[in-house]
Amino acid sequence: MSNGYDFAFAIGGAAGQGIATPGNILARIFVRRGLHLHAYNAYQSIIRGGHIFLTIRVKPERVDSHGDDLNLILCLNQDTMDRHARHVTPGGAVIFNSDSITPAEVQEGVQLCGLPIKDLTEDNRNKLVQNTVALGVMLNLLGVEFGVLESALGDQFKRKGQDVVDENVKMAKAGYDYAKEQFKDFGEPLPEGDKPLAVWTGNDALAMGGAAAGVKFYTAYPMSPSTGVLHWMAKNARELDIMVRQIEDEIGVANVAIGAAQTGARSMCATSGGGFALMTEAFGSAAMMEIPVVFINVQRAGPSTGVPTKTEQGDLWQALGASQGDFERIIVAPKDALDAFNTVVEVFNLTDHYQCPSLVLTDLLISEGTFSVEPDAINMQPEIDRGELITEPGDGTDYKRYLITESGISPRAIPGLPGYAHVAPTDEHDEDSVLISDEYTNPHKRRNMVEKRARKLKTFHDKVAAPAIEGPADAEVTLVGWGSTEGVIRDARELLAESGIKANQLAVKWLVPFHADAITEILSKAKKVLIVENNYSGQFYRYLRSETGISVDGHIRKYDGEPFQPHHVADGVMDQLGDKKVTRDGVFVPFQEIMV
Amino acid sequence: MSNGYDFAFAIGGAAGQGIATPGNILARIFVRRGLHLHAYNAYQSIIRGGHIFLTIRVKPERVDSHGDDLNLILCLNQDTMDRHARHVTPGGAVIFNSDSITPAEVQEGVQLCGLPIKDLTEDNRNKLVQNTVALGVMLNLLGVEFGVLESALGDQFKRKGQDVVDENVKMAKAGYDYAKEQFKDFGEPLPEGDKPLAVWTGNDALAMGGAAAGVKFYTAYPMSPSTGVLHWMAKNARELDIMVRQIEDEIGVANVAIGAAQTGARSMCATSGGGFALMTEAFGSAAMMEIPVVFINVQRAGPSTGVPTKTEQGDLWQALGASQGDFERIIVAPKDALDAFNTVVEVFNLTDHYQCPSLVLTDLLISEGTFSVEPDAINMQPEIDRGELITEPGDGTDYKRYLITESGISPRAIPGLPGYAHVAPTDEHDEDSVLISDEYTNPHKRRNMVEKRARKLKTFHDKVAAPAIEGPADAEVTLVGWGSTEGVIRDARELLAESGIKANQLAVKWLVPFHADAITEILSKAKKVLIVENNYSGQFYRYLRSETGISVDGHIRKYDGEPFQPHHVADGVMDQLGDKKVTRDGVFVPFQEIMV
Amino acid sequence: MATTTAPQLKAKDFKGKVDPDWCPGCGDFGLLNSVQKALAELGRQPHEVMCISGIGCSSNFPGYLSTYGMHTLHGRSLAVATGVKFANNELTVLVTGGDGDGYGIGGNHFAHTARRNVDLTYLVMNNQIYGLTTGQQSPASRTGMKTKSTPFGNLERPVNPVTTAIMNGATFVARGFSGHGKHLVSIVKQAIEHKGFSLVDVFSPCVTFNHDNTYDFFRERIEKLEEVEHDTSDWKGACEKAMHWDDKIYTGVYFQDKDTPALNEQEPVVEHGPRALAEPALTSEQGDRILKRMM
Amino acid sequence: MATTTAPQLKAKDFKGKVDPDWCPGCGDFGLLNSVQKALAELGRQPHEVMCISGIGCSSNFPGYLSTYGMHTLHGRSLAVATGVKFANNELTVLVTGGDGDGYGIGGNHFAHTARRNVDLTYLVMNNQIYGLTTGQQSPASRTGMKTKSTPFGNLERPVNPVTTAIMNGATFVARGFSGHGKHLVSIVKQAIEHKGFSLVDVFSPCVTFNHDNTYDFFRERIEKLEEVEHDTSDWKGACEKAMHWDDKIYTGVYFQDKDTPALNEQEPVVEHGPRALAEPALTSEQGDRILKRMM
Ligand SMILES: Cc1ncc(C[n+]2csc(CCOP(=O)(O)OP(=O)(O)O)c2C)c(N)n1
Ligand SMILES: Cc1ncc(C[n+]2csc(CCOP(=O)(O)OP(=O)(O)O)c2C)c(N)n1
Ligand code: SF4
Ligand code: SF4
Ligand SMILES: [Mg+2]
Ligand SMILES: [Mg+2]
Repeated sequence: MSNGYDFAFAIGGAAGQGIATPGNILARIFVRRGLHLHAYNAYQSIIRGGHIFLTIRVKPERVDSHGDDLNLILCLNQDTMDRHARHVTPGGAVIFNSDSITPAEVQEGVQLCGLPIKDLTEDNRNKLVQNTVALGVMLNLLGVEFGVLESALGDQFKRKGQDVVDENVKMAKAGYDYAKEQFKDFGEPLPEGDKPLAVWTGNDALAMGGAAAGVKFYTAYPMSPSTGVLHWMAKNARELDIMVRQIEDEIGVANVAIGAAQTGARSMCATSGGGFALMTEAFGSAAMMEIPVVFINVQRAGPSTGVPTKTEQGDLWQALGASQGDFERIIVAPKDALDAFNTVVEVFNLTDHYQCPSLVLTDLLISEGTFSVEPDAINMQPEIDRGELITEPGDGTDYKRYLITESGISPRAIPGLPGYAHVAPTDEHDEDSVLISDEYTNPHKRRNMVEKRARKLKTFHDKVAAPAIEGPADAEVTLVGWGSTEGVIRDARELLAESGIKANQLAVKWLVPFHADAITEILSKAKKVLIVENNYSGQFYRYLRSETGISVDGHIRKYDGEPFQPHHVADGVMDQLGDKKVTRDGVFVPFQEIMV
Repeated sequence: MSNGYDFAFAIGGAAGQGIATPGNILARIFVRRGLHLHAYNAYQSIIRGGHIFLTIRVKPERVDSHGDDLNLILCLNQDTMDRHARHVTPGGAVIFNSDSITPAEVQEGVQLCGLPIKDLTEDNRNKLVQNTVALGVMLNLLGVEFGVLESALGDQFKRKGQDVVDENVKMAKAGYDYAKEQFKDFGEPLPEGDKPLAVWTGNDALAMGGAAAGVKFYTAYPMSPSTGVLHWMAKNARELDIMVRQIEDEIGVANVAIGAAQTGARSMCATSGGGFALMTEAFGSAAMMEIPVVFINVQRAGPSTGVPTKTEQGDLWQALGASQGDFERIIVAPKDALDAFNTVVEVFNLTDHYQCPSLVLTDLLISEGTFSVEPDAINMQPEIDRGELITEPGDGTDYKRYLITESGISPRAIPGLPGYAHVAPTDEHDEDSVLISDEYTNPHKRRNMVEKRARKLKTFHDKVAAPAIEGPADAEVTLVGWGSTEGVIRDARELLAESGIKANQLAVKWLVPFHADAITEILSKAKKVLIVENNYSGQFYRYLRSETGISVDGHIRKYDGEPFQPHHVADGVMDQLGDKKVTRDGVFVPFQEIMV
Repeated sequence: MATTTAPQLKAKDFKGKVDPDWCPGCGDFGLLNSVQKALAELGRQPHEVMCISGIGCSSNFPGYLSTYGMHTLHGRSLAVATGVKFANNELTVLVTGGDGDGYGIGGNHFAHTARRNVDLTYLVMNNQIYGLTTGQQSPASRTGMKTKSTPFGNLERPVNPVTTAIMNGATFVARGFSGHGKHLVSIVKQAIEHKGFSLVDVFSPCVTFNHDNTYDFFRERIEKLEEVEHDTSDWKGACEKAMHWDDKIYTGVYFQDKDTPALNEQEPVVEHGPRALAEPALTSEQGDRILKRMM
Repeated sequence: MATTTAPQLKAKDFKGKVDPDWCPGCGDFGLLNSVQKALAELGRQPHEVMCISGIGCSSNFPGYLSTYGMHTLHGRSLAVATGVKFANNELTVLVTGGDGDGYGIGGNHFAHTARRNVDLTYLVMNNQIYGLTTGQQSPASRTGMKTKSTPFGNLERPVNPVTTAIMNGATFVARGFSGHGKHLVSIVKQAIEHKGFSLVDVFSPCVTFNHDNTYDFFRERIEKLEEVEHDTSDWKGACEKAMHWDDKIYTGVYFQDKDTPALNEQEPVVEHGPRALAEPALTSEQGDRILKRMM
């Protein structure tokens, strides 16, 4: 698909068959070698059984999606063989335990690598060691020297003692040697990058973004696919001086976060769509009380409980409509893991500046995706700007918390500071926090307060850059996406280029306030605009139109739980540029080939 | 303002001064006489004190808004005199207790009717009897024979015993006679209509719509301005065979309603914006489980707790964005009390037909407004269509609750019926309710289910008529409103006509599904389109654009808590048709003269 | 519903369409078997029973029964079930779920449903952990327990479902253990037959994420209330026994109040039959009476 | 915070900017006066105190104090206050509200905040009715009470805040009466000084909507626990006394557990001072350590 090295592995089996461990070992080996990767793990909402399918794509350059091809697959059960062996591309290989798994039909030129596991493991009763044997086989086929695997196994298992390390090394070696004898390697050996990289998930990145931004209070109620943020925080909190609390429900979480934020801590919480539904009332209350606090909604396939372990971009309108009334807030959808890290940092500065709640709207594809990252790109000590804070004690006799100012921003004093005692109310209030529904509901005061708050965000576009076109200016088609689809659209553009179609892309990230003018200007110059989004109803399309009036030329949408692969997008573009065979009502819905 | 009789009273005082009683007596007298009325009560969120200002407008024809003029005002305290006496139009009168209230400046030709209450009441210690004296004065000025008031007082006080009736009649007579001697009556006596009318509030209408539609389960948690629905239901439930439950919170309410609905009862609940924020997760779950249930959100001024006793149309985007994911639902905004009644009936048939949740989105102006109504217009035995229900026991071996059908509608069996046992899940599921996140998340099954549900509403526009233009086809301006503003826009058009401006109007009621094609067609023919709405950000405008791409010519918005009066709208039209003095960024915001 | 002529069913007749997806050894199997047995022994027919759950491993329960069911939102099962029972008083309504679902996010419905004494049978598979989300602290997790969200040990004190249920007004409160199937069948049957809100808190080990409160942990400690001196009408004694943990843990029926009527029995409109089946339209007299009051 | 050099304030120094808008005679005045006195007598300065409420007549409370405050959402005060206390452990955090706010919609936060033993002083103005919404049944309304939502009489049994607080793990549980100001001051002071979650359930008559539970109703029944034999370490006796109603109602401190540490005291990061004031940035060692683990 691209020039140069580009390799995709998969490991498939049932939950409980230990797919995570070889996945982690491979990822570490790759990033230490300086290779980039992106991994997507397809799994179900059950703890044991079912079907898990982990895809890891590796390249010397940034990896933008989990790609279209499968070069090597490790089948841990018959089911994986039956479902996926046929997806391996010519020149690839299928590894399996030939004692228990019957090979399925494969494409021409695909090597079937059956392993006599019973023999190779000397009848070891630990079922998981077959995974280690297979790792040996894989690394041999990839042309990696055994020592690399040996040291990776050491790292992975050292906590379990030298015996376990030794056993695993032995098993890996058995596989490695068996492969050397029996199978044909891939020829091109695994390349090496310039310098070692690091590996993280999107949830790690969100949590670390918070830590770097100075979050001192994190709270959550577990909900897939956002729970990883809680796990990271719980593990690292004490050493980073962060207070972490799991609360009884998401309503509690949101309100606890608000209390901590009002009391001066940078405060964050994360959930998924159903949890955020429960948080919306509190989200609106933070806006009314003008409390800076950051919420994260990691989208999964809905509606309702939906498909808990599957991805979707289906909560945009929920985010836009969160809570009653008109109020000020920031909504942003990061584009990948590193962007998620940077976005959290940036949004904390904005939220403190504007004294309003913010929502980071991301999805499973990012949050549970595994990404390589250059460690230097992660700034753990970014600039922190807490906005208009009063920090010196005063006599505070004429302090007005909600002072009407031209900017709409009223200087903020944090509870505990002598001389600035005040109340933050969720009822409409005057400058001095007195409820205007009390005694007299003065309509003029009410109007002034609404307008004061609304003025705050008028400077937002001075602080946050509008999105820009990436790709050739003279493209015949412009692909518009938001949030997590940036990478896959980039890959799709490459595919299209190979077919002679010039495409560029606009990746929108800042959703509220919306860069309506800039985007209108950009899109008015485009020859043909297609919107790519991971939901049924075209939520971004309808929002784009609500803010700009722009109607576009077509749509590529997916809502089957699985993320886009590059060819899904490319197929959609070609279909819509052609005489429209599959596209219905302007919407192309790609077919999901890999059944997981 | 209009031709013919058109009279507006006001009564102002503090909470606890007993404004409701004379208000009710007047309303009963008017409707029994066959006169139409609309009353708006401005009050605060406190139980005693503050300022209450009740306006009742009376006409022989339908009354579309509380109007612009005040013809007669009863000041129960000095504050009312100081704030409002100057708003009485020439030819009008101001009634007050001259023992305790100092007259304020009034417009020329306004009669100041001071009452020596101490004398007239013979120093009665019950402060409330002065209201009865004033009633006598008012009815004398209106040219109504005393017997009418006498019998109305009898009805009002009979529960309290003959002594109380007698005392009140005596007091009223004292006022009546005093007025005859001292003041000039209005000349034109109060007309009589064809036949007696009835009187109700919007909350009564919503509740009665439910009762007529066959609601057998009503549940709520109190929240202004929707609490009246609960009060009506609680009072009438037993005799109408309706189960009514107050639950611990709105989350409980929504889920209890869903349980009852799944079990076959027509089930309804009402709340306001903050309560609905808590219900959104459940709203989405009803869509996933395909359970027909009706929610009511009576909007008040937000955000957050906001201004609890004030009106706004600020929850449209909350309604549109209620809950995560894409799902099927119906959203409708009734236009007045009678329409609210009819809408509830209609929406129950639709919601049963489509097996999805519905939301009636209304506001304080309707719910707490008092309206006259022709009793014949209220059909308490409307047609009830429960949709595709299986009612005969079966062996049910191949019953599939979520059968994929062409219409998207799957026949529904109600728990208790032998042979049709099934589970309704909030997880995505196959036709037979088996979770697809279990074992295998089959993306094709997922896609089929999403599309099945989405197909359901494709026939909606065959069942529900699109809105139509009211007023001259060749108007120079088209005023677009939604929900409760229909009446005031109609009145404003009359005002505009008097100034020689031809305006027509489009009142949109059905919001989801949206009549995008029909509305586009209508508006594309309009010369100039202005949108009138009672919120800050133009929520309907942005929604209209999201669904149609239409950008309009201007906006008239109000967000100070008080409803539009006709001249507010007319002023906005004239300003925008002229050389735009007040309109900023295309938005005209009227000034609220009456400070309440 | 003509239950008299219906055949007496067996436990297996209450098996659902699919097999449970629980981990092998999960405690939830124990309750499932016991419920199927209890329903059969009580002579219920599948259509007479409705089983309502929230979200969690344990909340997949209704899918494994052949009765009517709802698999609702996380924490909301009792609210939904309240609506079900008030709409059709004739259904036997079971409510199933986890400790997080019921005592965590669902805690308010738990307290108020108990207080109202709605006639529901609430079966909580208490594994002292959040199973489905892969092992975080639950409100029932013991102090000190290491979980993914409390890697340094849980600092909070656990909820005591038995004592809080009693104080909230539940009229039948029991504890069971998945490992003691026969005992559990007997408890579940009593709970179903009790007219009013009944809680059965079932120790249902999560073999995957809770390595503290295992089958052995419970086996070593459990003593059956039926085998010791215990007066189920004495709330003080019941609470006292429910507070044991480290030394001894009692299972069985802790408390029963047979006098307080169920709320659903008290609402006069219930006498007119299930709301579900009630004639939806008003009679013309009803309509006219309403209209008259407005004039 | 330099409280030692600050002047000793009077009750009136804790008066807020505006006068209460409560109905004349409303019970809430009684608690307001008592809190102002208690704060003065305890030598607090306004900036050291934060008062957090929900929504309701009673929840307007923070607006009538000169301290820091938040007037949050209906039912959410305890959650917000938990965040406040964890962000700044040095603040004296009062939480005020109504029976509907706290025991109805806020019931889950009530149970869990008690269980966690967060060091908050929770003062509930229990008028057994929803005041601000003009008089509906509250979870504390007595059975049989006629309200706008129960015109034929309430069929539900009321919550017992004292017994449920004790069983949920509250470490200080008391009852007061607005009509007994001095007694209330003493209770409030003890509650504030208690380290851990303290509940003071205050009978605070709604003179406008509750005509059953009036000042006289309480005056006729109240007996102070200090004046009878009572052991505040005995939960059984406390619960038993809390169950009296028709004959006798006890006010005073029902229960206190001085041994269980407050959750906020147990979190090691608290030792580094208020989160609010914690240096927001990480040190470079902290950052590097994190990055290293990813490689
Ligand atoms: C509103 C909401 N929040 C969070 C979740 C995620 N979630 C699913 S199950 C669960 C907890 C499961 O624990 P428990 O109820 O004890 O059941 P178990 O899995 O242990 O049987 C959570 C937090 C959800 N589905 N919905
Ligand atoms: C989410 C939500 N639901 C409902 C309301 C309406 N509401 C305001 S106060 C109140 C109850 C007040 O009762 P209580 O808490 O006992 O306080 P009181 O007025 O009696 O002091 C209710 C239901 C609200 N503000 N928010
Ligand atoms: S994770 Fe625990 S609770 Fe869930 S199925 Fe497995 S053993 Fe049972
Ligand atoms: S309504 Fe009741 S609670 Fe509210 S202020 Fe008046 S007396 Fe107090
Ligand atoms: Mg659990
Ligand atoms: Mg109350």
